[in-house]
Amino acid sequence: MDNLYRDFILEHYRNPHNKGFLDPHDLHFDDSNPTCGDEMSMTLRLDAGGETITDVGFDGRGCAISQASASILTDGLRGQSLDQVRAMNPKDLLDELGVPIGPARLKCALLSYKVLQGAVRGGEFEWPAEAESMTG
Amino acid sequence: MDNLYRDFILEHYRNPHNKGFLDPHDLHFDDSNPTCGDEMSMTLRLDAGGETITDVGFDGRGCAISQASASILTDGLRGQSLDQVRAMNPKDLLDELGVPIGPARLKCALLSYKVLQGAVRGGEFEWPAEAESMTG
Amino acid sequence: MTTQMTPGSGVGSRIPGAFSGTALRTDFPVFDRPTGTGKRLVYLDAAASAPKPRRVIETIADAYGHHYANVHRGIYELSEDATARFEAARATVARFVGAASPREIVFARNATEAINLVAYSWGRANLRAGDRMLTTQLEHHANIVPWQQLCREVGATLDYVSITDDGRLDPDDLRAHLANGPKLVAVAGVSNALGTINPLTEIVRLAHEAGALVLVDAAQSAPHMPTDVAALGCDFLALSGHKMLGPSGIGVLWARRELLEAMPPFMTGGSMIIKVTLDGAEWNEVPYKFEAGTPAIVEAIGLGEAINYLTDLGMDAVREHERYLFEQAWAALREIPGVRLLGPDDPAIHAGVISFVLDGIHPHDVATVFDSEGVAVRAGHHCAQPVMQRYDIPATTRASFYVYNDTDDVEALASAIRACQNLFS
Amino acid sequence: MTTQMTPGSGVGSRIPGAFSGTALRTDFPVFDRPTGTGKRLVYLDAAASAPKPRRVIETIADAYGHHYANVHRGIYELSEDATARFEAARATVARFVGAASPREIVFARNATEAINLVAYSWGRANLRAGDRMLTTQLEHHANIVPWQQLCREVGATLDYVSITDDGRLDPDDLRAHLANGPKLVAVAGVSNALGTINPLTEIVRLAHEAGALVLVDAAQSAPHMPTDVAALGCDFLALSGHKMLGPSGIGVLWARRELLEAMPPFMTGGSMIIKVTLDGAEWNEVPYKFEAGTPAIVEAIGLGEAINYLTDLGMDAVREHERYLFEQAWAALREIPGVRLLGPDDPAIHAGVISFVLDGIHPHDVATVFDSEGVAVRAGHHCAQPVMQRYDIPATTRASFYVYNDTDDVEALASAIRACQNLFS
Ligand SMILES: Cc1ncc(COP(=O)(O)O)c(C=O)c1O
Ligand SMILES: Cc1ncc(COP(=O)(O)O)c(C=O)c1O
Repeated sequence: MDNLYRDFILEHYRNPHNKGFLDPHDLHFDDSNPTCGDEMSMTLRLDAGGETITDVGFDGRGCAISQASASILTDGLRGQSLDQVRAMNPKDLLDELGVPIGPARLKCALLSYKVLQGAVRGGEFEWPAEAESMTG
Repeated sequence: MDNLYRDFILEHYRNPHNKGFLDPHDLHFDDSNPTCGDEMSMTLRLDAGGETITDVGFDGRGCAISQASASILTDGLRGQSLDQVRAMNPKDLLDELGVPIGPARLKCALLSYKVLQGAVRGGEFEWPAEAESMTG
Repeated sequence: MTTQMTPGSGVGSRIPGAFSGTALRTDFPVFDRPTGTGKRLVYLDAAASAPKPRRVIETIADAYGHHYANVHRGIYELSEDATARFEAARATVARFVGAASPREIVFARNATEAINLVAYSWGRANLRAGDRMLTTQLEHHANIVPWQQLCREVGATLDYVSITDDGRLDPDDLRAHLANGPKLVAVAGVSNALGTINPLTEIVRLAHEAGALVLVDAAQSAPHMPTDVAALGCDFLALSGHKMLGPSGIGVLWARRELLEAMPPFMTGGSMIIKVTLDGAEWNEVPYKFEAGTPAIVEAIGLGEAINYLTDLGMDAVREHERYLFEQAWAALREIPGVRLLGPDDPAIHAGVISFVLDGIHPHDVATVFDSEGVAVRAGHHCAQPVMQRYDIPATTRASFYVYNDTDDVEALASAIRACQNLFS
Repeated sequence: MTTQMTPGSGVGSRIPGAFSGTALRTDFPVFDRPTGTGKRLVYLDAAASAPKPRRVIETIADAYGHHYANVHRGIYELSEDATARFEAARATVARFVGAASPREIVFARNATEAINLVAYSWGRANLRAGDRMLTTQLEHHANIVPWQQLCREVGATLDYVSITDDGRLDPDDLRAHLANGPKLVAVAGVSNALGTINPLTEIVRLAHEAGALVLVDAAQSAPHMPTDVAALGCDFLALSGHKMLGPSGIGVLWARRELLEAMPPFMTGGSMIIKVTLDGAEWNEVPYKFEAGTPAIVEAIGLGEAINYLTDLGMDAVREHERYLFEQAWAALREIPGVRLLGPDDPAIHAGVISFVLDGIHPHDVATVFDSEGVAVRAGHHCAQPVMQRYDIPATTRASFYVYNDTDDVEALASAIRACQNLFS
């Protein structure tokens, strides 16, 4: 548990990177975690070709896990192509968090991934199978 | 069990007393045992005053217990007043049967009582509490 | 559903020695109990409900004792543990029926609720005045009355496929009714009153050709033979845990995911919503949309263990075992004068359920005499009154077999019949 | 419902020493289990679902092992035995809630189903376009969404009694809504999100004066204080077995017999009929009319034993025990800076449920940190989103007490809060 709230996570939670709502933006999606009602928005700016991410902002209130996960996830997005984002494996995000996430918190950890996928695919994205073991 | 089917019961079952449908009659009621679908009719003739039973017939198909019980019950009815019949205690009938009736067969044993009460009261009579431990 | 799908298959590959019912009885604590008259319990009422193996009872006790909390949402170890076990049971059920995903498995109290769910949810959304739907004359009340109520409410017509003298669905009558374009065909895998194994593959094919969806009432088939909704191609399937060695209070509706997604909820409340305001609510994903309130958590877990017990035996072996017992019993009973047997003569389309009438002896009396011999059978209309009406009988006596039965039980049945006939002769 | 009926009563007669929660823990096998971090399990989530005493688990295992068969109609010893135990449980429930007769007790899966039953059966038969009905803003989704669905279907209007800043129903708002002549008032005995004990006696009196029937959602009150429908005078009452030390998969609807008699069935199928033909069906007597299919037999029996356990303790003593723990905990938490407590301050109208928010720390994180301390609490909207909306918070952390808790658990709660604050500071 002190495991789960390693300094790394708490640091991202206290000082999240890329927090905010980008205006103007090219892509935008809102989604929520039904298990807790937390909501998150993701705004993206693209390069002239409309294929590569130049800037990203996430917003919304949530727990330490979801906020840290959004902070960590968005950190790696600049310069990525939309295709690369679409091909992302949710497991990689869980690995990057670097702490064991129990089944009850998987949706917290993967909310940012879900919202991001919604943004780059232009519509709600299903919870990854990893998060399906628990329901809202 | 050989208990339940003592000769006394089997004798009444094989040669039921008062079996048949009286026509004409003064009182008549049909009822059924939902646990088995067995149906029974009871017809009564009354004296001129309309208060005392002069003749009785029961009809319908059913198991040995319900048939024997109807045979035994109707045997004692002639000369009884309607008030006496209304005041009858279902326990007395169970006693007269003289064999232990398990809960699953109580409605069989008490169907004749229920039909008789329906006839003298002019409308469906509830199952006596004795029979309520089992449902249809 | 391999076996019942193609009646006649499997002959020649019979393996009566796959397991010994006598040996399996030691798995079931109920057989430790002497009957009131001191006789060995000969339990021939699996079609009503099945005894529970020790493994299932221990799983239930352990779940209540050491792994119990409310499921979903609980952010603590015990709740995560309970949730994992509950969802593992859903996955076990999914594999058992051949579902594409555990998300196609909705837990209900029993097969009856599963069917009512479809009638209320799919039915009220899809059946309109003037529409027709089809069931059969050999169904359990659970697969009749909900449709009567639905059709009455929406103004649709309910038709029934008639049955032959030997208890099979009349294929010509089925075709004739399908020609009227019913929206749904609701049919049992196995008749609990007659033992008939219906030709489901054929029925599904014909119904789909006629544009109808098919609901299979598998309450009486799933416990006794392989079930494979993918191979069968049906649209809905209902079953009850208590008839397949599992706990009471748990049943299953399987439905194709697109159907579940499109259906409105049935009961509403906690767990089945995503968002509630004073103005309205949004529904959760399937299957949770259909599971309002705290589910039958431990009962689902117990059902999972019952399925493990059955799949350890092998559902093909279970079917073969019961087929063997059926053949033995059918042959023995046919020998006894005064016994009228119902249902088909062909063992390929007759499950381990034998319904019979003894000349001049009421089935209630039969069951009472049997009870004194330690033989537990059911007497009555078996919640299938239209079957009784079809054959103009008030009731039948029914003996039904399961894994713990063996030829000694067949002999006990035959001798109880003789004892009964002697008493009433 | 003696205690919660007249808030304020019982003060002075408090008997905190009636029983020791610490000692009772030995009755519950779950407390033998060490938590993942090796700490003692401090279970503070009774409001979601309660652990089971050994007695209840043993009754369930014994029922499955030695007294199990399908109930009703079975003409053999084992089925008569199972039926007698099942119906005895019904009588036990009837006594527990103060019903006039066991026939007023309908078994359902949970409180949610019990409420849905009333919405579908009574509601669709009695609520018309233009009618109003009333619930409150502090209800569990189970006592909101079924009424939203019903009102949408029939074209009636659903109103909500608003709540005060300290989580009580606003009495003026209640009166104002009653003046509009609702047909039904649906209200919780105790709020699971705030702990508020509602003044049911008063509500029932006012509602009846206004011509409304009253449904009490007793899911959160029946486990924790005396229930007496006769004294209370309500019309319907719903509860869940799993919250009162009983099994999952069993709940209860109590309703006055005349109401049950007049109501159409909800689900249909076996057992709830007297006669079925191809043309239609006639319904069985109450309560069987509302129990379609094989019931949750052993779960009902287990609930009966849970009630025996509770009545052995005495429901007045249970209430006093929890009131004592509430007072200890409320005082301790009020001392801790950064803790925001929800619900009424008055222990006479606050059950053993404490909902709180820690400044700057999300309830999910709170629950996770608590878990590492062995403290099991719930975090979320508690299936009462309108309460969260009312106080403009996404979620709360909730600690709820029961018979096995004691002041050591109160201390564990307070120290877990401090640990959490330290980690996030
Ligand atoms: C006040 C209240 N009502 C209804 C319910 C629903 O109970 P169940 O999920 O057992 O149906 C709950 C359970 O959380 C509750 O607390
Ligand atoms: C064919 C069939 N369908 C449905 C049912 C109903 O099952 P349950 O009472 O478990 O809902 C039964 C049970 O007897 C059955 O045999």
